[in-house]
Amino acid sequence: MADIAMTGPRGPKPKKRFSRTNIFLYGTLIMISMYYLLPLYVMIVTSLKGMPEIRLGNVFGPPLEITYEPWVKAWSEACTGVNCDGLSRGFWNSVNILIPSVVLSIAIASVNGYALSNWKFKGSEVFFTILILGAFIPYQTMIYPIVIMLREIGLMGDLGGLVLVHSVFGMPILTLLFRNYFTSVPEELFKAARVDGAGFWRIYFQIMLPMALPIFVVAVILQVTGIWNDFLFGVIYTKPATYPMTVQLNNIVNSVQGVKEYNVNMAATLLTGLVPLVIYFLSGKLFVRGIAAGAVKG
Amino acid sequence: MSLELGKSAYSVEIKQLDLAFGAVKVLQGLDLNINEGEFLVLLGSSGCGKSTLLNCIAGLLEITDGQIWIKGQNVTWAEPSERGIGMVFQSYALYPQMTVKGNLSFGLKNAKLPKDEIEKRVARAAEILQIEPLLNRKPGALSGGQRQRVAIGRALVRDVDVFLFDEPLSNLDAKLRVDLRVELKRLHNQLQNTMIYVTHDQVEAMTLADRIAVMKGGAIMQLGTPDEIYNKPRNLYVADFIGSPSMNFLEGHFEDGRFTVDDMVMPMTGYDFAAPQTANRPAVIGIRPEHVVTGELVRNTPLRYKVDVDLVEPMGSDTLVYAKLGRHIFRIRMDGQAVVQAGETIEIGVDPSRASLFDKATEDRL
Amino acid sequence: MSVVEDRSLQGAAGAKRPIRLFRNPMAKIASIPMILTAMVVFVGGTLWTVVHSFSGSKLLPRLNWVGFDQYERLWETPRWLISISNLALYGICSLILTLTIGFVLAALLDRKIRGEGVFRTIFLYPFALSFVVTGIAWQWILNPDFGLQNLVREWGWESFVFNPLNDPDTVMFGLLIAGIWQGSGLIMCIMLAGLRGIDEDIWKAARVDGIGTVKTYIRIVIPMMRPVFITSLVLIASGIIKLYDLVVAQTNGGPGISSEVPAKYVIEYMFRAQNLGQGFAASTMMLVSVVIILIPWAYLEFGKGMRIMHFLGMIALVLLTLAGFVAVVVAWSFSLSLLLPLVGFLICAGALTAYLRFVKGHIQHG
Amino acid sequence: MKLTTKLLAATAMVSASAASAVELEVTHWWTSGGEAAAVSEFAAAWNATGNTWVDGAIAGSGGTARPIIISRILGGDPMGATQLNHGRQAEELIEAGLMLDLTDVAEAGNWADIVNPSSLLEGCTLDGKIYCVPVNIHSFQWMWLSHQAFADAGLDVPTNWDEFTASADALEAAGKVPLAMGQQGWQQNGAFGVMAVAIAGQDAWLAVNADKNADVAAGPEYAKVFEAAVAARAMAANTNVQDWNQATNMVITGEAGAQIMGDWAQGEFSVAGSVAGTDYTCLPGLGVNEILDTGGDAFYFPVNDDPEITAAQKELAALLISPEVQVSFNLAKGSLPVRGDIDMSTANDCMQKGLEILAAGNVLPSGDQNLSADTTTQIEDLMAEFWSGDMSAADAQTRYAALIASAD
Repeated sequence: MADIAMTGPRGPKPKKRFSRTNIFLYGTLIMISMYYLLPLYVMIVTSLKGMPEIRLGNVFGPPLEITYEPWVKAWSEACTGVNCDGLSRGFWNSVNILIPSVVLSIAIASVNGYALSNWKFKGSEVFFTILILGAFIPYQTMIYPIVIMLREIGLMGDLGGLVLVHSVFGMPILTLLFRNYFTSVPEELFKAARVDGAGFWRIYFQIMLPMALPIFVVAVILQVTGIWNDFLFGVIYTKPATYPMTVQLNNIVNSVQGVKEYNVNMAATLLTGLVPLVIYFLSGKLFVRGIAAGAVKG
Repeated sequence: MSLELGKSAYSVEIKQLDLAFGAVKVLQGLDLNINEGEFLVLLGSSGCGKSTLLNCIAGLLEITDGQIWIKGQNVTWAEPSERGIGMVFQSYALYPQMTVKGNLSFGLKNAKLPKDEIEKRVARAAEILQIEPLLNRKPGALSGGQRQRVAIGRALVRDVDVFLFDEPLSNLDAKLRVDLRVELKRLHNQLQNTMIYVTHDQVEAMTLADRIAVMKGGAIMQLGTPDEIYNKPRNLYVADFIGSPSMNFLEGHFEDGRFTVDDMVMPMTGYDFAAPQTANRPAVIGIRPEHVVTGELVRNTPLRYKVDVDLVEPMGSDTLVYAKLGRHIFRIRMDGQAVVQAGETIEIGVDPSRASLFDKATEDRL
Repeated sequence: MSVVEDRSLQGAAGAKRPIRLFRNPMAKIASIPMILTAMVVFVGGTLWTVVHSFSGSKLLPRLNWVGFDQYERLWETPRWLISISNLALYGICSLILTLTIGFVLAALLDRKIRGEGVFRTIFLYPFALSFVVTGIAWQWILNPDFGLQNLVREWGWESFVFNPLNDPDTVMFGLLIAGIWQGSGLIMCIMLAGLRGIDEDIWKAARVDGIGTVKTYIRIVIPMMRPVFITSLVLIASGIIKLYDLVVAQTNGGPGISSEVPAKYVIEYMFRAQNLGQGFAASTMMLVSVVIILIPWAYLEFGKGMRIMHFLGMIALVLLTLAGFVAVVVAWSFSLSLLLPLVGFLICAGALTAYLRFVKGHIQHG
Repeated sequence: MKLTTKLLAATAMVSASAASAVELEVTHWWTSGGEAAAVSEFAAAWNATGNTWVDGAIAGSGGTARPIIISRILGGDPMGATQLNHGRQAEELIEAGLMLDLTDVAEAGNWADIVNPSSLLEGCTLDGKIYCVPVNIHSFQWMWLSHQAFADAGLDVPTNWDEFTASADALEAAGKVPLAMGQQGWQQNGAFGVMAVAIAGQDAWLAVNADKNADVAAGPEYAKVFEAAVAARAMAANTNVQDWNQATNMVITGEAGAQIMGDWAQGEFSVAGSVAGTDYTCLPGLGVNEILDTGGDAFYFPVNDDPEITAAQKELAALLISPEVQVSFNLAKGSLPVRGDIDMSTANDCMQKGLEILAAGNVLPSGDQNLSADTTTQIEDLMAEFWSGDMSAADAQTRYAALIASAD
């Protein structure tokens, strides 16, 4: 799985442009595409309709009268309790959680991966194996001990605590990612640097880091989407004032005041999904590499 | 000062070196002394421990037991950069993100040398290796030969006494390899540094080395000049390993100064025995294909045989003939002009003084 | 005199064997976060939870031992059994459907079609979205008064019923639609990479041999992609066990408790019901099931030739088989219709057979 | 001794008010329209003292919010004050010394005399010390009936449960959902409790909930309750909503005939502008048995190291139970005040009914005070399963009795 780079299709080539196989092929693909695109379409059109129009009926119909009101409301007016500042608060919370978490987790994991591939020491492989197996342990078995640990170091409910939790749980996959990358770097390069008198950090910063930029981009994509989309840790290790956007979204959608405002809900949902979607559409193949990194084997 | 340090006659000394990865012993009780200014080649097939030994000398592998001395200093546990060595790798190992100049000066910067000193040394190395026009390029923009020159330059700027080469020419194509080999030899003549050179290519070994250490299974099989290695291999392994096409071996018996194989008897007149031989024993005789005489010259050889030509491989400069000698196939190197055809019977001559005789049981040279 | 030499002259540091623990201290210091995470959080935290699952902890963790009481109660609690059977149903369907859809999509995209990039982008974008977003979006589409059901009714089919989120019998399929929508793109990408990794000559050979496209896929390509399938399998399986966000956002376990899942049971008993011991026991059971799935995989990945792993792998397989059947039986006794568990039973049996063959094949190959 | 404490408390309060403004974060799960309006009354009153109310609303029901609140208190990141149902939920937190002792404030404010019914204060008391401020009385014992729904079906608005069940078919024929029931365990369990009080009677209910008598739970009185619940389940079958306020909304819009829900539903009616008596009718005790259970909300104050915050916490505790705040808050919330000595004449029909029952002393302790969260959760799970499936009355009763038998 090392490289998911698309080297060109391999299957047999269909013969004619309008052959029966071709029509079947594209027909199937288009049908399936509709299943994948449907929710996005429905969310967008719903978020642009007014409530009366929604009540009239068809979720799939395009809006007769486009209104941006739901978006405004979702962003800055929707209420949870007496706080009626919409998702904007959650957005900024997410940003505040995201940036340090991404930086910290990648910093730790890249050094780990570098140490594991070039500076093996007795037991390092054991720790690494435990770390990787840890990625498969259900979070539920660790949630409560972490509450206690965070309490002991005084970070419970604090943004710092959540940053730490994200760094801890991001470590297995990221370490694996970086270890595999650094292992693929010719060992002789590392040896040459040692002969040149460079130590642990100098080799890391001057030799390895500049070479690993693509993998850093992959790691950033992986972490940004992962942390942005997190719900479980956000709901357990933060307080309402610092809720990330996903948790706030769930709150807004599930704290109904009178009538469910589906258009506002959909606008809020889209707003929450916007950041990872934008990253997805901008990063293209790197995103694929990023998520496939989770599947990368040793 | 040098007296205090107990200056040794050797540039590099390896004493009772042991290296094991877990239960696997890679090097065992290895001793090797390398003279000042010597070009020593570690030769062997892959997995024989030659690169491992080089990495131990460089300090890139932690040894299990023993000592390594460089320039009269015990450096067994010193950092690679503190050993006074420079190293050149097979894959060049140039830092891809730095320019040639950056590559050359990286080690000097780490050693915190003054800037003008760095400039001076880089300029000198670039001049010696004729890479001045490349200084501001990145390795990606260089050809293989240029890259290896830069890699050598990186060792050169360090101004060290011992150069370590780990198969530096293996990644180059055949023609470049020859060119660079010549240059390396010239460089050694010019600098007169100690050089330890790892290769699996016997031509490189023969052409470059002052002495060659042939290695097998983590031990040195023979340490000697190229001439010794070639003409007087100390055991069957070395005899077989060195030379292409390889030596012809005939298994037989050694009795009263004569070697008998089947119904042929070869008196070993003129053979330079390693020790006076009295005991009779099973033995193996080795004759290099190029030492088999054909044509007119056969008359001058003490031993002559008639053989049937089985197969002929013309190679341009010379011709390799496979001939049947009794029940053995014998390889004979003939002149490129020689006209031989399969099915012919030809006469060959052998000079026992140029052959090698081995004890069959111990495989050591007699 | 070179600087490097200067340094080596300064002291005989290289002569002294350093204490192993302090060699390369920076590498060890830099690894402290990893070691702490692995040992304190992963191992320590997990052990802590397992230990406390044998306590009668209520709101606060205490060590008042109650033996296996929590587990006894757990396996007598209908909600837990429903959670387990829901997860088994969701898991098996999700595994099979995701693998099938992922592979079929990859195979379709691999047939030199135009606009491959566009299709790939479409199939994968849901993976960028969180489960919360996914759940809410599908909640809306599946809303009986406004969504799909309403649409079909407006088309004139007045009696059409498609209301999974409010029907206890089919609610898991409502979750499944959303889950597959979100996750199948990733598997498609992995499969596509796997297909691209297959030598094109295979296709030529199949064509020369006159093997049809579908047959080539089934007989040749899929067996060649065994590692890719195993990776996907582990990826999907580990995701399934963590299933939580989607349920919370889409159904919150409803209607009633008909879409509850184990992860939610744990969280709710730990926090809402203030019965930590019960929550810990449930999370320990989740851990056990992961270990059962993980051991054969770990054996395949890392432990080839390790006898103990082989042994553990076999035990795990037996347990897995038992667990699968128990889950189906439980589903049978709790589900309201008979058809569903019956289908599940067949799927489960088929999946297990396939899994066994997979593993067996690997052991033989290994 | 008593005097000294009073003085101390008074001093503490004075110094607190004199001190600079303190920010107190208050967590609660009041997020529906009426609830949010009510909590604003608290916030306004607190802000008026010069301090700052930092609102920590946690959406979802108490089930979602409680874990967050508890894990924060345990996690060493206590909020200034938090809503929790009084009763057994906070016991362990108090035992662990995590809750502020409010006895001095209570004595200074003479809570023992003014809180009515006194069971509310008992719920806040552990080992003779008071740890929480009851702020309102909530009772689940109400049924809300939509005038419009019955008018559409051509029926009179029923006056008790039997009349209501009799009208179910006609409502259904008119395209209405007879009984709106949000599909969440706590709502279903609450409705079941109301039916139990009305059908099995007060004594049987107390025997089961207070004495955990499994025999009664398995007995004939409760069998009738489960039969009624099966009927109710059929009436609620077409409710496609999860949240209680969505179900209430069905009653408000006339989509549904009725809903069994606590008095907090009243807040939804008033937000929607519906008027008691003309748009909707409320029946306490299903019109069978006019009695109220006296659950309610209370505020706890987690222990804090900062003396300034501790002082502010006590100040807020006193404020929450003060007459003016009680009136404004409870009017907005639709709940009954915890003190009998205030003027609630502006309250509407339904509240007046409640006040009368309260004054007459027809009260029951709430389930929260009797059963542990663990047991409650298990019963709620059972109810969720029962209401959304087709479990028979007998099966449900057997399992219910088993849970009561093992209740702690």
